[in-house]
Formats: sequence, C-alpha cells, structure tokens
Amino acid sequence: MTQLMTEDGIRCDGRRVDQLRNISIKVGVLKNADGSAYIEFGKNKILAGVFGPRDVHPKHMANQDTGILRCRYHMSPFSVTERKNPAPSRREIEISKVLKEALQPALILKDFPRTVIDVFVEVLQADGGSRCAALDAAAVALADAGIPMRDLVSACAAGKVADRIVLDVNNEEDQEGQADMPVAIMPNIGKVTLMQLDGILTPDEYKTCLQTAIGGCRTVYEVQRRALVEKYFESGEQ
Amino acid sequence: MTQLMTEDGIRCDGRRVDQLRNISIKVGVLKNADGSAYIEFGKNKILAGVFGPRDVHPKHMANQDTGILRCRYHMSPFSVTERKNPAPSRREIEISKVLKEALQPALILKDFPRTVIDVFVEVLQADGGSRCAALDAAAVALADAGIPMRDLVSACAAGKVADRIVLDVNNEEDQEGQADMPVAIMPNIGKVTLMQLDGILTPDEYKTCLQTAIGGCRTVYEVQRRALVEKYFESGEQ
Amino acid sequence: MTQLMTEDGIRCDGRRVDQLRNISIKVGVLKNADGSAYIEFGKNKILAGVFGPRDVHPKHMANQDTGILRCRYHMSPFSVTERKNPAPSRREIEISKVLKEALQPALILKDFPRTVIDVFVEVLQADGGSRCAALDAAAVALADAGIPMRDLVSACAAGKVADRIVLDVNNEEDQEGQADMPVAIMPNIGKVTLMQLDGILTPDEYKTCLQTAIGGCRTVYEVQRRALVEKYFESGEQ
Amino acid sequence: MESAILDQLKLDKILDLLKQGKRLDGRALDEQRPLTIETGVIPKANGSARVKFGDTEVITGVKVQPDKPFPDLGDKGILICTAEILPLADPYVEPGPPTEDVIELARVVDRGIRETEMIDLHQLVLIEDKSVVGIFIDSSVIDSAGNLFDACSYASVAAVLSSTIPKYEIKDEAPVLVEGVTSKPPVKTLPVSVTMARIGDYIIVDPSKEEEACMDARITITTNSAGNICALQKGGDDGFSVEQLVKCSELALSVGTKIRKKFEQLM
Amino acid sequence: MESAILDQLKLDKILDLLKQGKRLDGRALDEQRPLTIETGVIPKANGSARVKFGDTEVITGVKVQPDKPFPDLGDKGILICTAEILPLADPYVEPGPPTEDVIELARVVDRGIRETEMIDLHQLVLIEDKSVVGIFIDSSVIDSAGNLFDACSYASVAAVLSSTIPKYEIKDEAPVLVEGVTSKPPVKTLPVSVTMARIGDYIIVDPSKEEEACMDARITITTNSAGNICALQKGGDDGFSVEQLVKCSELALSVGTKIRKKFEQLM
Amino acid sequence: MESAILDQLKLDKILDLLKQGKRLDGRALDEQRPLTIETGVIPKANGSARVKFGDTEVITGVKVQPDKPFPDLGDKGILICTAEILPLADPYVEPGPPTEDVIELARVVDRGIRETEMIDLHQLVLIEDKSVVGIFIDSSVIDSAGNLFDACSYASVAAVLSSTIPKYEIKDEAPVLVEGVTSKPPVKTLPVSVTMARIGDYIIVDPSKEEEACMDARITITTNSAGNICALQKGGDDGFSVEQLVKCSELALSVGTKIRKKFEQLM
Repeated sequence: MTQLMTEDGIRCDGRRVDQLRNISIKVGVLKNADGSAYIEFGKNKILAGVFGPRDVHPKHMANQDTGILRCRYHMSPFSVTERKNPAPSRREIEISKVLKEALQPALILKDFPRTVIDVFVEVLQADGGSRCAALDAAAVALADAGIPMRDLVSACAAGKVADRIVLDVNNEEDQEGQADMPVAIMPNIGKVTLMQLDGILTPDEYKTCLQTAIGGCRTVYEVQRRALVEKYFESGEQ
Repeated sequence: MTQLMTEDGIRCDGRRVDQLRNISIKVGVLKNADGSAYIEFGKNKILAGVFGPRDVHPKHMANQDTGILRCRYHMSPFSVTERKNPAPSRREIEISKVLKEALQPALILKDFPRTVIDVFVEVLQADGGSRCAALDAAAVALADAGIPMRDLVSACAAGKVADRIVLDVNNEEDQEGQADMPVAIMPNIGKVTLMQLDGILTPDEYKTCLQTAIGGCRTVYEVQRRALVEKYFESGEQ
Repeated sequence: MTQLMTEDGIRCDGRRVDQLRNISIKVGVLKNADGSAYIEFGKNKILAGVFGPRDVHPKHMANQDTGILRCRYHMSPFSVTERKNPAPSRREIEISKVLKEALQPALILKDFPRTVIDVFVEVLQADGGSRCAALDAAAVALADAGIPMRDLVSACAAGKVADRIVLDVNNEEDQEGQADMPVAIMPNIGKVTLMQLDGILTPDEYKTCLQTAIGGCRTVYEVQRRALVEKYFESGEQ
Repeated sequence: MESAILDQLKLDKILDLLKQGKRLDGRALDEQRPLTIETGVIPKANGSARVKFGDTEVITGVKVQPDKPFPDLGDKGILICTAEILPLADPYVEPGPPTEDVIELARVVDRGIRETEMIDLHQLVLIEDKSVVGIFIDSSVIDSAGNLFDACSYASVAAVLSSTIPKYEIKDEAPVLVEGVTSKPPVKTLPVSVTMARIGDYIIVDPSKEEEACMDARITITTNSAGNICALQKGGDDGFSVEQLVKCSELALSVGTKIRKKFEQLM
Repeated sequence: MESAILDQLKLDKILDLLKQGKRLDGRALDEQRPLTIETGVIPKANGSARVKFGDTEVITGVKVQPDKPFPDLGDKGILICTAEILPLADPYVEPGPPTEDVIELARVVDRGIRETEMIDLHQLVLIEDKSVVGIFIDSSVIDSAGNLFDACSYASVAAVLSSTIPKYEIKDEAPVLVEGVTSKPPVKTLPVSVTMARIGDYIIVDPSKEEEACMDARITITTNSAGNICALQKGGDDGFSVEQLVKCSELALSVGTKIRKKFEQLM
Repeated sequence: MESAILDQLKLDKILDLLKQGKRLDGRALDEQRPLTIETGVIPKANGSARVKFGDTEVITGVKVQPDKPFPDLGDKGILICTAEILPLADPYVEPGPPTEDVIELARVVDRGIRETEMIDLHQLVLIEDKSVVGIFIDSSVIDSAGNLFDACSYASVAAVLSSTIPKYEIKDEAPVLVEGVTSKPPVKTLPVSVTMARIGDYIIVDPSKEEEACMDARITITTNSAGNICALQKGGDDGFSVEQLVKCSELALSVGTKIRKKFEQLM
C-alpha cells in the first residue's frame, strides 16, 4: 500500500491537495466526425467524436417532438493494466448513461426533432477520473460540431484521501483513498449536471468536497475555452 | 437418499398417495398488470401477470387474422437451491412454450386480431410441479384480466414413487422418484392441454397416472374457482 | 510429426504432387432447397443449398438497384476431431464472406433487383481444403437452382509441402506443411475470384503454386460439369 | 388472405379423406412414411447416421470426449443431445440462435434417450466427481418435411448404436486416449419415439408437413424395449381427450415395435 | 401529441400543487410513501424480503454460496447485487437483456451497500486468495410505481439483515457445507438510500411514477448509521444547483433516520 | 438514385484519370499515401503505435500477460490480433458486435503477423503445456479513410516492435511478474502488408476511400524481410486475371521494401 500523502500534504504524484493534474485539449482532431476533441488529463488519454444532428437508426427510436442524444463511453482493450474485453461492460453502460444525462442539459434538442446527436467517447488510456475527462472532451467535441449549446459542460472530481479533501483524484487515490466524487457543471448557468459519490464523507466534508470539485470544474472550463478559441479564432480556421 | 415412502404408503412430506399439497391462490395481487394471481402450491411460490389484448411489438409479429398469445416462464435467481443465472435457460424456454400451448385452447384469440396477450410467470420459489402451479396461476390471471375464456385451465402432476402412482409429485419425489407426469385440463370441456412425462411407466400405470393427475386437476380447479369467486363476488369488488 | 513426402515424391495419402483427391458431386440432393449439391472431396463431405431469388428479410437490407447475395459457411458440431460449438466462429464468418465474393462475379444480380439469393453451405465432415470444396458445391447448387450465371466457379488449393509445390493440400499437409493457397476461378472467363495464402513462398513458388491451383480448378470444373450434365441431360430429368 | 383460403381448402380435403380412413399421401392413419437408416456416414465422428423418413432427412453425429461431470452428478458420464434445422433444409428457417421450436425439438429428443436410460451413464465415469466421458449427439435436419421429432430421434439412436467408445486412461489425474482400443456404447434399451397428430377427431401417426400445418395438436411418446412408456410431450395449440391419449400410447407401442426391429439390426 | 398535452397538463397540476407545498397524492414534499417490509418470504433463500413502498413492490432474495475471490481481492468475500424489473411489473418493460436504466438501478443499489461497507467482507474468506463466501442479493421488481432505487435498496438491506450465513469447512482445499450451523451476516452499518426529485425549484422526497414522468432531475443519496454520506447518484436530463444538492444531503440524512429505525427492528 | 448517378460520375472520373496514369489525389498508381508512425503513445500498454496513413488513422496497443496455451499448442505462446473500427471513425459504423468486414480485417492483420512468423512464439513458453506468455495486439481505427488493412497492419507491427516483454518467474506452478526486468520481443522478420485494388484494368496501390467505393476487387499481400510472400487475401465482388495477380505480388514486394525501412528505424 502506497503512502497517499506526506505530512506536508504532498500527494503521491507530487501535487498539493488543491492542484489539478496537467490537462491539454485539442479540438477537431478527427476528419470523419462532425466534431471531435482529444484530451490528456493526467494519464487519461481520451478521444471524443460527435455526429449529428442526423437521421435516427433504427427509425422507431426517433422522436417527432425532439432530437435525442446518445452517448457511448468505451475503453480500448489496452487502456488499462489488465487487458480489457472489448465488449461493453456494465460499468461502461452506466457511465454512458450518466455522461448523456450530464451533457443533455447543455443542448437544445427540441430544435432538432426526429434527429439524433451521437457522442462517442474512447478511452485510449485510463487513469483516475476518466469519466470527468471524457465529459470534458465530449462537451468540446459537441461545440466543435457546431451544435447550439446553452453552455459548456466542465467536469472534475474531488475526493477524500488521508483524511483530507483533495481536488482531482488520481488512480492510486481512487483505489486506496476514502472517497471519490465526480462532478460536472454548466459553468455559466451554474447547474451541476453530473454527480456521483463512492466513499464515506461527513456532511461537512460533503459540502467541502462539492465546492472543491466545482472549483476544479471552473479551472477545466478555462482549458476547454482556450482550446476552442485556439482552433476557431487564433489559428484563423473556419 | 431419502426414503420416499413408508410401508404404510405415507410419503416423505407426510402425504397419502392421493393427497395434494396445500394450495392457496390470491387474485389481483399486482397493480400494473391487467390481471394477476399469486399461487402457493406446496413450497412453490409463483406470480402470474397478464397484459392485453394490446398492440404487438415488434409490429411484424402481429397477425391480422387473429390475436396471438405469448408466454414467459421465468425463475428468480433465488428460487432454487443453487443461485440461478437470471438469463432464460433452455428449460425455461421450453416450459414457456408448453404453457402457451396449454393456455391457448382456452382463449378465443380470433376475436382480437392484430393484438397480443402476454402472460408473464415468475417462479419466486420452486418446488416440484412448478410448471403446473405456474399454469394454475396464469389461467386465473387471464380470467382476472377479463379476457373471454372458453374454460379455465387447471394443472397438476401425478407420478410414480416407490412403485406406486402418486398425486402431485414434490421436489424430492421428482428428483429421486420413478416418473413425473404434469397434466393440464380444461375442466369443463374435458380436454387435456398440457401433458409431459419423464420416467418409466407400464401401459397400465400410464392410464392410472393420467387419471390420477386429472383428478388432481379437478381439485385444483375448485381452488381456482374459489379464488376468483372470492375476489369478484364475495368481497363485493368489481 | 508425420513424414509428409517420401523421397520419390509420394505424399502421406499416397498421391503424387500433381494429383487431386477423389471428388464426387451429386446435384439436386435436397427437396426443399431451390438448388442443391453434395460434394465429397477427399474426406470433405459438404452440402450446399440455394434459395432465391426471393424477397429479402429483413426488408431494409433489400437494394432496389440490384439483387444481393448472402452466403453462410457452417460446420456441423461433429465435422471435426474435437466437437465444434454450433455457434458460428470468426473463421466461419470470414470464410462465408470470401465464398460470397468468390461466387458473386459469376452471378448477374442486377437482373433481380430487391431480391436475395441465399447460399447455405454445411460442412458435415471437414478435411483440408473445405472452403474450396464448399465453393465447388455452392456453384453447382446455384446452377441447379436455375439462376443465370456468367460461368461456373471452380476451386482448388495448391500448397508447399516438403519444399515442393503440390496440388490439393489435405488436412495433414495443411497443418504441418509450409503453405496453403486456396484458389477459385471462373473457368471460361478465366478470372480468379477467390485467393488466399497462408505460409511462406518465394516469388517463383508463388507463380508455380497459383498455376498449379488453377490446373486443379480446371479438373474440378470437369467434375462439376459432368455432375450437372448427368442430372439434366443423361438421366432425362427436368 | 388467399393463402388462408388455400389452407382452409387443404384442411377440408384432408378432413374429407380422413373420414374415409385415408390420407393425402395414401397412407393408412397409423402408417409411418418409409424409413431408411444408414450408419457410419461421418467416419470422423465416433458414430453417425443419416435417416430419411419420407422427405424428411437428418444427419446425426456422435462425438465422445472426456469432460468434467455435472456438479452433484459425479457418478455419471455426460449426455448431451442437440438438434438444429439447417437453413438449407427449409425456406422459412433463418440462421441464428435457436427458436423455441428448435429448443423443444432438441429437448424432446434428449429426454427420449435420457429417460429410457438407453445409455448406462454410470459406465462412463473415469474418476468419480472429477473426470467422465461425455457423449454429444448432434442432429442436423437437412430436409424438413414434417415430424422432425421422430426423424431426429431415430437418427440419434442409430448414431449411438453405430458408435464406438474410445478408451481413456488416467495419467496425472488427466484422461489420456488409449489409441486403438474402443468398445461398444453401454446400451441398455432401445428408445423409440412415435409422434402423432390430432386433426379433428382423427389420430394420425407420423404427420407430414401438410398435415402438421393443419393439425390441432401433437403428441410424441417414447417407449423402451420392455414395452414401457418413458417420455411424452404434448404440443400444438389445442388438446386431446383422455381416450385419445390412451389410444396414442397404444399406437406408440405398436408402431414402436416395428422401428425397434430396425434398430436391432444395427446392433 | 394528445399525450404530450396531457403530460403538460399533469405537469402544470403538479407544479401548481407544489407552489402550495402539496403533492398529487397528498404527501408533504419531504414525506415518503408508506413502507412495509416483510422478511423470510422465500424460505429456500438464505435471506429474503418483500417490500411495499407505496404501490411499488420488490422481492429480494439472498443466496450465500462458496466462490472464488476476484483477482487481487483475495482477502474479501464476494458481494453481488442485481436488480431486475420483471415484465409483469410494468406494461412497458419487455423481456430481454437489461436496459441501461436497469443496469444503473442495479449498480446504484450495489454501491449503496458496498460503499457504506454494510457487510464486513473480510469475514467471508475461507482460504485467502482461493476460496471465499459469496453473497448474491437479487432484487425483482414486481410492481413498478416509482422510486425503484429506494425500494430495491430497502428490500436488499432487509433481505441481508434477515439472512443466515451457512458454515463451510475446508476439506481437500474445497469448501464443504457444515449442516445445521449458521451465523448472522457480519453487518457493520445500516445503509439507507433516499431518492429525491427536482421539479422546477422544488425538491421532493420519494417521487411517485407520475412525478418521475415530469421531474427535471433525480438524486439518490445513501447514508450510513454514523450519519455519513456514502454514495450518491445524480440522474435525469437536467441538473441541480449547489444549494439544492446540500439540501438533498440534509433530507437524505433526516429521512434516512426514520428508515434506519425500521431496519433496526429486523436485527 | 441521385447518389447512384454521382457514384457513376465519380467512377467515370477515376477511370478517365487512370487512363492517363493518374489518380484523384494526384498519386502515381503504385504510390502509397504518406505514412507517419509514432510509437509509445499509450505508456500503460507494453507497446503501442499511432499510424496516420493518408487520412486513415489507427491506434494499436500491445498487452503482454501470462495465459494458458491453446490445447495441442503447448510449446507456443499466444498471439491474438484484433481490430475494431470505432464508431467515431466513420459515420456509417454503429456500435455493436463486429461485422463480417471487421472480422475479415482483424483476421487478415492477424495472419500477416502469424504466417510470416514475425514473433518467435516458442520463446514465450513458461512451462510447456501449462503456462505461456500471451501477446494481445488490439487495433482501433479512429479515422476511416480507406485501406484499413495496411494501416492496422503497420500499426500492429510498429506496436510490437516498440513493446517490451516483462519477465515472469514460476512460483508454485503460477507465473509471477519480476518487477523491472523486461526484454525486447523475439522478432524474427518484418511483415509488410500491401493492399491493392483493381479498377477496370488498372491496379492501384493503397486505395483511398473513394477508390474503394468503386473498385472491382481488392488484394492484400504480406511479404517478409527475406522477400517471400507469406499471406494473401483477395476481396471484393469481382476477380483478378493471373497476370494481375503476378503483378500484384511484384508490387507488394517493391512497395513493401520502402515500408520495411521505416520499421527498421523502430527497432
């Protein structure tokens, strides 16, 4: 068992309790997708691709009153220590659902009846917080696809490690720590659209943890915004 | 190996050779189903729920000349000694088919073209004779759903244990006995609509066994009738 | 490890390097299929049945500009030494695809828009070269179904065994030899419509091997033609 | 619609004939279609048979191989019967997972062999609770023209009768094949399945495809060499009277005797 | 179309009532529906419970049996929770593989029990890394009328509390049941799941089926006996404000206390 | 309909250009698109590569872990190649079980590596018949723009070349990882896959997506470092003449030499 924190509050990867891992986002990395993004978030390496709004297959899934959103979170066989079976696990199906519900509030699906927007996320290398990183990439890919959005969605986890509330839980901290709370917000509207918790928190820790995660989301938002600005304004494209 | 019968003809659960286990049936136990019944038959505990006549999904299964009947017999994971995988086994698929074919003669499906009647049976706890008990509950649930029927369907097994023909084979007798013959009849019309046999019978024993089972069906019919009367007349409902 | 060839160039089953195994083909062996053939090719025993042109199920697969061809290559559980799981393996799916692509050039599918021709091949007993034998039977079955064809399709493998190029690789030679090259041609048009290679060949050996295989295909063609003539002309049927 | 009219016409025709004691193909009501059994058709299998029963045709192969016993059945070898209707056997069969009809077919064939105790499974144990011999009996219907139950059952029984059981020795707790030593399967009785259909008030033996299309109900009864009734399955969307069920059991025994003689010639 | 209008009317009605602090079925906003818990309903299982929560009804069975540990978790017994909505529970549920909704349901119930560390899994080891006791908690929804999360969770907790753990001895490295000796499950804390919905600006506890149909978002929070928050799942197609999330955690604790008293009576 | 007209126009255009020895994207007939190979892109894998081949892009990861050998192949390690077209790579790909196209893709890539005997599998045995090292080579297509065969093959070969094989010791008959000790994979030769298409009478190397849409037939030929031909797969709905097949083999060898040089730089 690794020591997760020094007495000086330095974490096993050298970070302070309130420090994010390195994040970089590239926009428009795929040619076939209508929108795409690649994120490196700590050791997470994740691709997101978006298609749509487009016709729904199979047709009976189409809704004449509104567009629908589909989301698939998938891990590559080589993304984790032990080779993963390529068939989707129950965990991946659940995460696909919570990601969809985290993105949906940011979209205006009523404007695109009878269509579908497909969000495909591929985790090429997984680290702690892969669902948050996936969401960060997916939101940017939706924007890159030119889909009208009320707001971006920015995600980051907080947690409890060695009895302290920390920002952005990594893999070791997730597995041996005391709690992990992934959170996503629409940063301008201020709503929390994804939230989960595994682990044990007192009511006070719960509040601190939530505020810490939201702080992280706001920092992530800046990285997302910069990535989009870089593609659409500074490089002069589009 | 248990001794299945004493010299005095007393069976391992204390019954005489011509004696049924305790049976109780409750009608209308589910709120969402159009009709339902709960049966306890020995240690069997089985729920039946009926929906329909209703539109068929997928549509291409609909028949414009007649209604169709579908039946699903399913065992809960905790219904048997060794935990059962929740996915339907080949045995469950076969029993679903024979139950459907046992119920179908009692229904007037031609009157409901393009629709389906769905019968769902859940075995919460299994004992010998679960398919008969399932059928008894399903027939009552169909009546409870208000579906016009030519007759009820009443089922009971007979079998051969310790060289004697016995009524209503229990779990131990099914596993260590010599033959098990589940039978269902339409009690007023007099037709046998379900019949199976596993085990070895002489031609004479075959006839006795069949008559014994039918006798059991007639007793079961009284229990079914009483349960329906109780709901629809005595309690003043409907 | 078997000795695959004597110093005199005699193979483990007694054949010379340029010698085919025994082949026999019977046409029209099935009553329900629109066309059928049974082939014995060495120890291969293979049935082919053809249905169509007929309506496509599911309908969305139909193409209004052309007919489509479907092909299923399947091995019986008892066809190989170790009992085979009846569910189609990835190998069987791949072979189904290459057989379809080998037969398609011989058909005039544009003449039958919105329909499907189904070719079902069942390997009852497998030996080396089962995909070639399957193709030989399937082509005859298509002809037997009265489907207009540009040409037959005739298939035979060649390979490298004990450093020599040999015709028609058997099971032992396939498993312990140096190369196996299944080939199919349209014998009158002269095109190669199936070709695969597993094993190591020099460029010269590659050419020799291909020519050897094509020689075998031409011999097979004579057997196919004779089988069809026998059914349709000599026996006076049709 | 038109097809429904044609079906009705065919049913009327069949019923009309039955009143005169006749059937569409000229058979008596209790007469099976011609049966031919050929064994050894798949030399690579441990046993095999090709059965033609009227226009229905089935190939069955038997594979014998070491296996682990089922839990709580450590004193018995493994017996598994399967059946498949190949898509080349029938224009209406599609490739894919087995339908409920095919699952019933396989399970009824299996029970006919299992419940008669045709094979003495106790003789197939190598190490109790650990290692046994498994017998896999796989039937493929290659032409489907009615009464697949009996055709698959006859092909399965014949394939078993024609089979040879390889010998296995235990080495380091694992079974090892002893080359060149085989034995006959431990057969105790000969199961014969007889399928009958009820059309109106008539019971007919061995229904053809046309008769199956308009039958009211179906019954398959398997008897053993001692003249006992060992397995039974009612099918179809209507029922039987008790008298009919007794008559069916008598038919199963009398018709079964003729088939059993054919099996005896294979032993 | 018409149904969309009806939905809108119902939503208007619900919102109207909420402004007055009321709900369609007359409950207060922080009031759960009546809960009855009956245990021991499946005597063949090692533990069982039938929960009626309003019109929602769930039966849960617990099976305890020896198993191999998960790799890298050789010092812990196995805990598996599943949930299923039976097709007789709901006209819109079809038989077949679990939908993403059902997978989420099962996983949220599982995490509620796992993350609170309700059961001391270390006490379920027979031989470290080789043989452990597995606890399977399977919930079947038999009537579906809203808030399946809490109903399945309560039934699962109650079924565990009512269960008896058989004793196993190791013989020849394999676990063997010791007849007649059982113990209580090693329970360390009592998890209580509380599900809430947001409709407009209102937070309501234990949404009914009608309320679920028009809720904006959903949250399930599980607390333990020590008053900690141990598992949480946000669902639904919209979000929550931070204030709402804090309020929800307070509701989960206060409402949870009442439910936990019911559980204590089962111990 | 309109799309059929457009397809015909595009085919006419492509054929017109081919008559002048030209292609839509300006390449010579025997010219591949630009290829860039980056290795080590997935540090958690034992080997990995990202290949851009024109607009087609593939990421391959190699996982090395102990496994049981295949029956009757107890003197060899395990080698498994898979390929997947991710749904984000192509608007027409749907999530779900692999189609026959994808199965063929994976099997052709696998055979290219297996039949050339690139990796000496005999060096991957830990205990004969009991314990071996398995090498899993999984390719994910992330942008699909033609000739996935070669792109996946190049990425697979590069990922293997970049990989490190961990050391395992046998303890109590089970393999245990020796931390910090790794070796190069036992590579014997460098397989190069070259895919060609026939359009009319023209053979073109490395077809683009547009060229694939109107090609008559396809062929993939894999050669080894010694200049031998080791694996071949014909595809597509028409055939080749013998002369074309000979020409294709020559092209595979000449084009392969250039690619092999790129691989050599990775060693």
